[in-house]
Amino acid sequence: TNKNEQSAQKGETQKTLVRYATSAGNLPITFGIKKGYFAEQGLDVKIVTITGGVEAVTAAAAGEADLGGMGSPILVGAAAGVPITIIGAPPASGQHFVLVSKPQYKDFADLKGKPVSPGAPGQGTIQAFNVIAKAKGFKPSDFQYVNAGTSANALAALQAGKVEAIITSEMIGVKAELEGFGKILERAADYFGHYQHSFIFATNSFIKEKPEAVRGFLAAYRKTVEYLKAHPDEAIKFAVTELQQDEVTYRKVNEKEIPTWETSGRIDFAGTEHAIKILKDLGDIDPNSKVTAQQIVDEQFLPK
Amino acid sequence: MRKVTVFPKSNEVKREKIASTLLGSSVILLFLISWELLFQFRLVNPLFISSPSRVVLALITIITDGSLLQNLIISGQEFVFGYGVAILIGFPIGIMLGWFKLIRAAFGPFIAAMQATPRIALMPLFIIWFGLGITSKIVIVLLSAIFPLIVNLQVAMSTIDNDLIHVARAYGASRWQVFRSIALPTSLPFLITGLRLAASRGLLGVIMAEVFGGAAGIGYMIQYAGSTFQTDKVFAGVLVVAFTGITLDFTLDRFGRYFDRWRGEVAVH
Amino acid sequence: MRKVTVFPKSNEVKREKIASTLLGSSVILLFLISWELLFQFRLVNPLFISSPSRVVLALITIITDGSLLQNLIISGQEFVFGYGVAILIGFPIGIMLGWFKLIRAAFGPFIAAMQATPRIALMPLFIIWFGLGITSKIVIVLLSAIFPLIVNLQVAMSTIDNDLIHVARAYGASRWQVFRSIALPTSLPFLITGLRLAASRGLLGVIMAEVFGGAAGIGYMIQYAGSTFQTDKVFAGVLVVAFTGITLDFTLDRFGRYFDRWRGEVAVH
Amino acid sequence: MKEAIIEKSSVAAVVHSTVVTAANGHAAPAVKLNGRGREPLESLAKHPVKLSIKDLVIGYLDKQSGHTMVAVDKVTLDIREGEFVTIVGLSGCGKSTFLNAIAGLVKHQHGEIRVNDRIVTGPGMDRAVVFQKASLLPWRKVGRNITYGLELSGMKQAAAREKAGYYVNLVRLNGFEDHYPHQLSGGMQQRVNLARALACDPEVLLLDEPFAALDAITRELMQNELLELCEKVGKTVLMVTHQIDEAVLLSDRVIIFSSRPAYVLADIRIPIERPRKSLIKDSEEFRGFMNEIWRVIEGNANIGGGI
Amino acid sequence: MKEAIIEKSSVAAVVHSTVVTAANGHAAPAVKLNGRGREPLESLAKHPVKLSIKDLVIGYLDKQSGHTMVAVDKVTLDIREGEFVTIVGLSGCGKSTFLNAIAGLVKHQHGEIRVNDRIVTGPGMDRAVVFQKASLLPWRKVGRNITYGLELSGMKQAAAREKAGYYVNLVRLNGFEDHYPHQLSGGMQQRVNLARALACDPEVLLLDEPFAALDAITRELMQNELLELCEKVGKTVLMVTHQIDEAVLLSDRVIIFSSRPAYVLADIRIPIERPRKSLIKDSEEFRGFMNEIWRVIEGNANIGGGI
Ligand SMILES: Nc1ncnc2c1ncn2[C@@H]1O[C@H](COP(=O)(O)OP(=O)(O)OP(=O)(O)O)[C@@H](O)[C@H]1O
Ligand SMILES: Nc1ncnc2c1ncn2[C@@H]1O[C@H](COP(=O)(O)OP(=O)(O)OP(=O)(O)O)[C@@H](O)[C@H]1O
Ligand SMILES: [Mg+2]
Ligand SMILES: [Mg+2]
Repeated sequence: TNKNEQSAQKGETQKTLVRYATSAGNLPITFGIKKGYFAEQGLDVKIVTITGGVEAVTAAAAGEADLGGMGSPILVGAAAGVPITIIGAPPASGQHFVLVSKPQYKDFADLKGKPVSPGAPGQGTIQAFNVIAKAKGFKPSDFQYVNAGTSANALAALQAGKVEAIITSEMIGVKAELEGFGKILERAADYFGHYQHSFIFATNSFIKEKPEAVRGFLAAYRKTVEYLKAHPDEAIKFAVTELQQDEVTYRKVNEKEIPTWETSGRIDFAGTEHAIKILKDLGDIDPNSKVTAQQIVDEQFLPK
Repeated sequence: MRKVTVFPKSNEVKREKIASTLLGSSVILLFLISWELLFQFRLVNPLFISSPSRVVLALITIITDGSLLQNLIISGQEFVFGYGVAILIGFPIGIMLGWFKLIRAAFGPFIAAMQATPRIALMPLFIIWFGLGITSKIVIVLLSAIFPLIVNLQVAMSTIDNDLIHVARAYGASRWQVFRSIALPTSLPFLITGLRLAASRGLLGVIMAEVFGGAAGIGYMIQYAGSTFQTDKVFAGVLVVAFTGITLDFTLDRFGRYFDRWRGEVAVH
Repeated sequence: MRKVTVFPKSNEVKREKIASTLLGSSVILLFLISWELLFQFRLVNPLFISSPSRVVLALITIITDGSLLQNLIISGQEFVFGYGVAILIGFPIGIMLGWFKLIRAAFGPFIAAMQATPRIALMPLFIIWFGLGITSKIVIVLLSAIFPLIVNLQVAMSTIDNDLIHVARAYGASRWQVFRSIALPTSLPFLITGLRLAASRGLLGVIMAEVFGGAAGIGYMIQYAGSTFQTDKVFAGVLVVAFTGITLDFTLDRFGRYFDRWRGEVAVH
Repeated sequence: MKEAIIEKSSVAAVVHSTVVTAANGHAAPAVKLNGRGREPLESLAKHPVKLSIKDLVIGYLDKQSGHTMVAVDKVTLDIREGEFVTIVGLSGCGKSTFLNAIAGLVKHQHGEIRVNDRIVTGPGMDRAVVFQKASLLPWRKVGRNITYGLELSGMKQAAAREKAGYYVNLVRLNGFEDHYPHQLSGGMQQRVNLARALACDPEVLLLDEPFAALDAITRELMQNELLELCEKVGKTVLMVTHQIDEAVLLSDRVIIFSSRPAYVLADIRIPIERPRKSLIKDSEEFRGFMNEIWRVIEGNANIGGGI
Repeated sequence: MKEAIIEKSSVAAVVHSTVVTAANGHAAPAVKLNGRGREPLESLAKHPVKLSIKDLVIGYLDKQSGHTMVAVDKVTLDIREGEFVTIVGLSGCGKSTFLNAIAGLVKHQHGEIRVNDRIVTGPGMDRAVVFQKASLLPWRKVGRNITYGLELSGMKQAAAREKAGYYVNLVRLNGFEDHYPHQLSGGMQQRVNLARALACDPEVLLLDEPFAALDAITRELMQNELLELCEKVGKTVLMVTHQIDEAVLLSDRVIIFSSRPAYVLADIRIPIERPRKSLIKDSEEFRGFMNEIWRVIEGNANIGGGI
């Protein structure tokens, strides 16, 4: 129906290259490529593997990526003036961090004064912890912050008893529970209310030069997400075989989650404003910045 | 007629070489065995620590599915280019710094500063200047490997025996000939040491570069396996790197010893 | 009576020292000026690259609010302990490897493997073994700094002039005296080189350790500033580290030159 | 190309009228040397054997090829306390090897070396060596090179410096205490080497061509100093030299080594009265000994030596 | 402590009957040396000046203290093509310094050095040096040490090896080509050093005590080889030696240096007929020259030298 699809039918040679920055093992994008949904749109999507949001933004600024999907650093970057625009959202874009404690803890309050690892500065995990703490009536100084990162290192710290709680992704939380040395005590999503954490962005120059490719990308992306949502088992199988995810954990986390995915890719403006406010409070975004969600979001490329 | 004492031919050298290889291997073997035992008796957590036997299984898997080779080729390229360029650039820089007082005075502090500049902090610059492809990785390997070369060569040049320089000059050696025939052989131990240090730093550089922003290579494999709890594979990757390290070190050491064979053994005993 | 030629006293040495300091500083100054100009003419992206003037402002801010000092103390502790322990351990290891063939044969390969083992991959182990406090950072600094020391000293021991060892032994030197009076002075250039390389690696180790798992220190400051795009502060941190690097390098180099002053100048010119 | 005049083969030791086989010296009653001077020459034979070398064989193993080159081949030699013995022989015959073995620096494959009747297994403070190469510690100034042996034996620096001062003077290097070895001439370096050994005041002095780099005048001065020192204190000295006049002037016995592998070609007693002065060089007796030594060496070189 | 017999002061050059001031030799018509042999002695004076040193002053700056020690003080000397000149003098007087300056290795502060009438600014292939210290390249085997100079001059390795073979033979080191320097005795190392210089076949040979570490027999052999070589090819040689008999035997002129700082005390012509044989040492004429040289040196040492 659109130009991309027509040109795709004409021949392989005219595919538009799209470099998409995201972390390794991202499900929708890998799956979509494999299924050929992007190719249908005349796009040749190449994944630019990065380790975090800051790098994604840097890669975009360096002209190494055209599009990308990551967490809150995208907001920070856009607010700081990196020439990128948010064009959509991944299917699970809320705050997805969990607070995992040692199993003996019954209540968040019991962590007071204990060593906790909320992750590295600037990461969404720290924000998540602070928000939970605040909601529970504590200040950050009520805890002993140590930094063990958020992934395997954090898990090791928890297991070895070097920290009493960590903030991490749900996957790792579940892994800790399965191994028997951790327990998901709190979910950040419960405290953030309206909050958007993850975004898909495009560089301004790419939008200007190839708006059709942006449109095509989002169309294929939505198609992928819809397919995955309809076939969660296939999604999990794909993740396990192709992405080498740990099956038990992955299944436990995603069996329930994938069917709840939001497929529209729309931005929650109120949630985004809320996110900006929180980031300003944390100092990650310059508190004097006048940036609003409207300025950095452009939804016109989303499929109708 | 006087009977002259004659000694039978000795094959001490060969025996020594075999013995030393055996000794080195057995220490490593001992280490592996203790590790395996620790693991078998559940004295370590298998979530974070693998065991030699499981690492071997993981190794077999990644060898048969071809992913090891594929990653090895990529990491290998990064290493070879980075290390090669480090040698190509580091050599002349080190020599010039060592040989010309003026150059040393001018650029010594600058190089010291560069050496102590934390690469991690400048990652964004790296991405902007060199992208996320192989170039940035080569640059990281280069920066990891080059300083031992520069510093070691620089110092080597200041330890050359003046008498020998005099000999060379007396026999009409050009500056290049002085370098080739005197400076190079004298500084060989320094040079090899620099190359050895550079090799291991370069290997670590490859891994670091790939962990931080790679989509392929052993470092990426390690990083990805780590984040998906494939501890055996992480250790398999580490093993591959460590083994490469031993091999390089051994080769360079032997190389150095070969060219240094004119030195009698140091007789401290 | 014959008139004997007499030369006036020369102060060449002093003049040379001053000139070389000036030269080195001016190269760095030149670099800073070009950088500032690039920045002023908007030839670099201010989002990722700061300028000297802005770095100075950032430095003033972190000095006046006390955060620099606070972080410096923490990083300094980590460095001093890590570097110190590296020297304490690396020295004897390097010497033993160099001196005793058997020990070298046994542990050389093992050490080569350790040297090339990517630390990043083993971070979980580090955390389990050494926790998240200063100990794990000291261990990382130690591991970054120790290998140049070991390798350089090892090689140094094999380059000692046999004639001098003979002299020492002939005069009844104990093994320790041979070491102190012959091996140490001979290997000084190697030693200082090792210390110089170790110092810069140790500094990088501090930063890396803090970036990976710190809650304080210069590395943490850099990391935090970087992730919030406070580029000026990132560069201020980098500058502090680089400056520390120059100072350490300069001090060690001078130290080495002082003890090596018996060497005539190498006369290649 | 000129033909080499000399061909290699092994011959029986040349024996001359005055040659005394060293090995047949039997133990004599100990004579105390009280440092007050040297007894008359005849009594030397009554001194205890200080240095006893028996059937010494030394070979150098070439690790690359696996071959062992024999440098010293069954040398037997007894030196009594207070004796001054010199070794002469062709270049490369094995003199330094022999000396270094006695110093405990080179391992021997057969035979034994005894000092004071104790088997030598390594270097010891009872012996001091003046090496053929000066081998000074380049990072120590002259003064501290001379005190090196003393420092190793645990003497305090101040005391060592004072003691060294005497020997600095003896080798005529006053004013050069604060020079580094590379700032000295070849002969000056050799004199530092000598002073370093003398300063240690060992029972046995092993000297390997100690005066080779010295001019005639300085050499004579040093010879006289050494003579005086030895005659006064009665040191046991084993010295390698290439100057036959020097050998005769200084020694109680001159040992002539064959060409490599070295064995004892001849052992010649020099019964010239002590104290000696360098003036005796013009005497008929002196010339006689020189000629005799010369003939032995030449004979060996022509019929069986190699250089 | 013994008093030093010698005190330092500066005195006018001692002048003897046979002393010829070197500087007053004026340029003579060039005589071609065709390598077929040396002209009779008288014609030497007609040869062009090969090496001309004028008012040479050399000082060593001690960087630490800032003081300059003068080693060579206003030496003037002309050496003609084909001449064999030796320098004798006390240890540490400045002989090596002087030789090294001519080699272009040590900078001089005043005066000039000319070779073939061109001012010397650095080392050159027209001169080759036998250093006082053997200074062999320890990582090169004997053979390749000898070919070192040839290789530097661009000669192919095979050709160089062949040429070196001759000199290996000349210095009697056959069979040792594949040894490393540290496997040689001191005298053998010195012979390699000699062969290395001879192999280069330079116009001017600068020899710094080339035979010091050799025994009497080997020394005589080497002296004869050098004599033959020089008399055949007519090389210009400047040699430092401590053996006065060696100086007289080999030289056309013997230069006596004063004690440090070195200046020319005497310049003695040795008009003994060539070719010479070492037998001439026993001649009256020979002894006369030796005594004369000895007297000059001794006189200087006693009245004005220092060692
Ligand atoms: N590199 C140097 N630096 C400083 N001083 C030096 C240096 N080389 C020689 N000298 C000094 O210069 C003087 C002359 O030394 P030189 O080596 O020329 O003596 P020489 O006549 O060759 O003595 P010898 O017969 O002992 O070899 C000595 O006093 C020595 O200390
Ligand atoms: N370290 C060594 N390794 C191997 N061979 C050696 C070593 N030192 C000496 N040699 C060999 O042993 C033989 C004797 O050497 P040595 O130094 O004892 O001779 P020397 O009699 O002292 O000669 P010179 O008078 O030339 O000093 C020589 O042929 C030499 O090549
Ligand atoms: Mg010898
Ligand atoms: Mg000299």
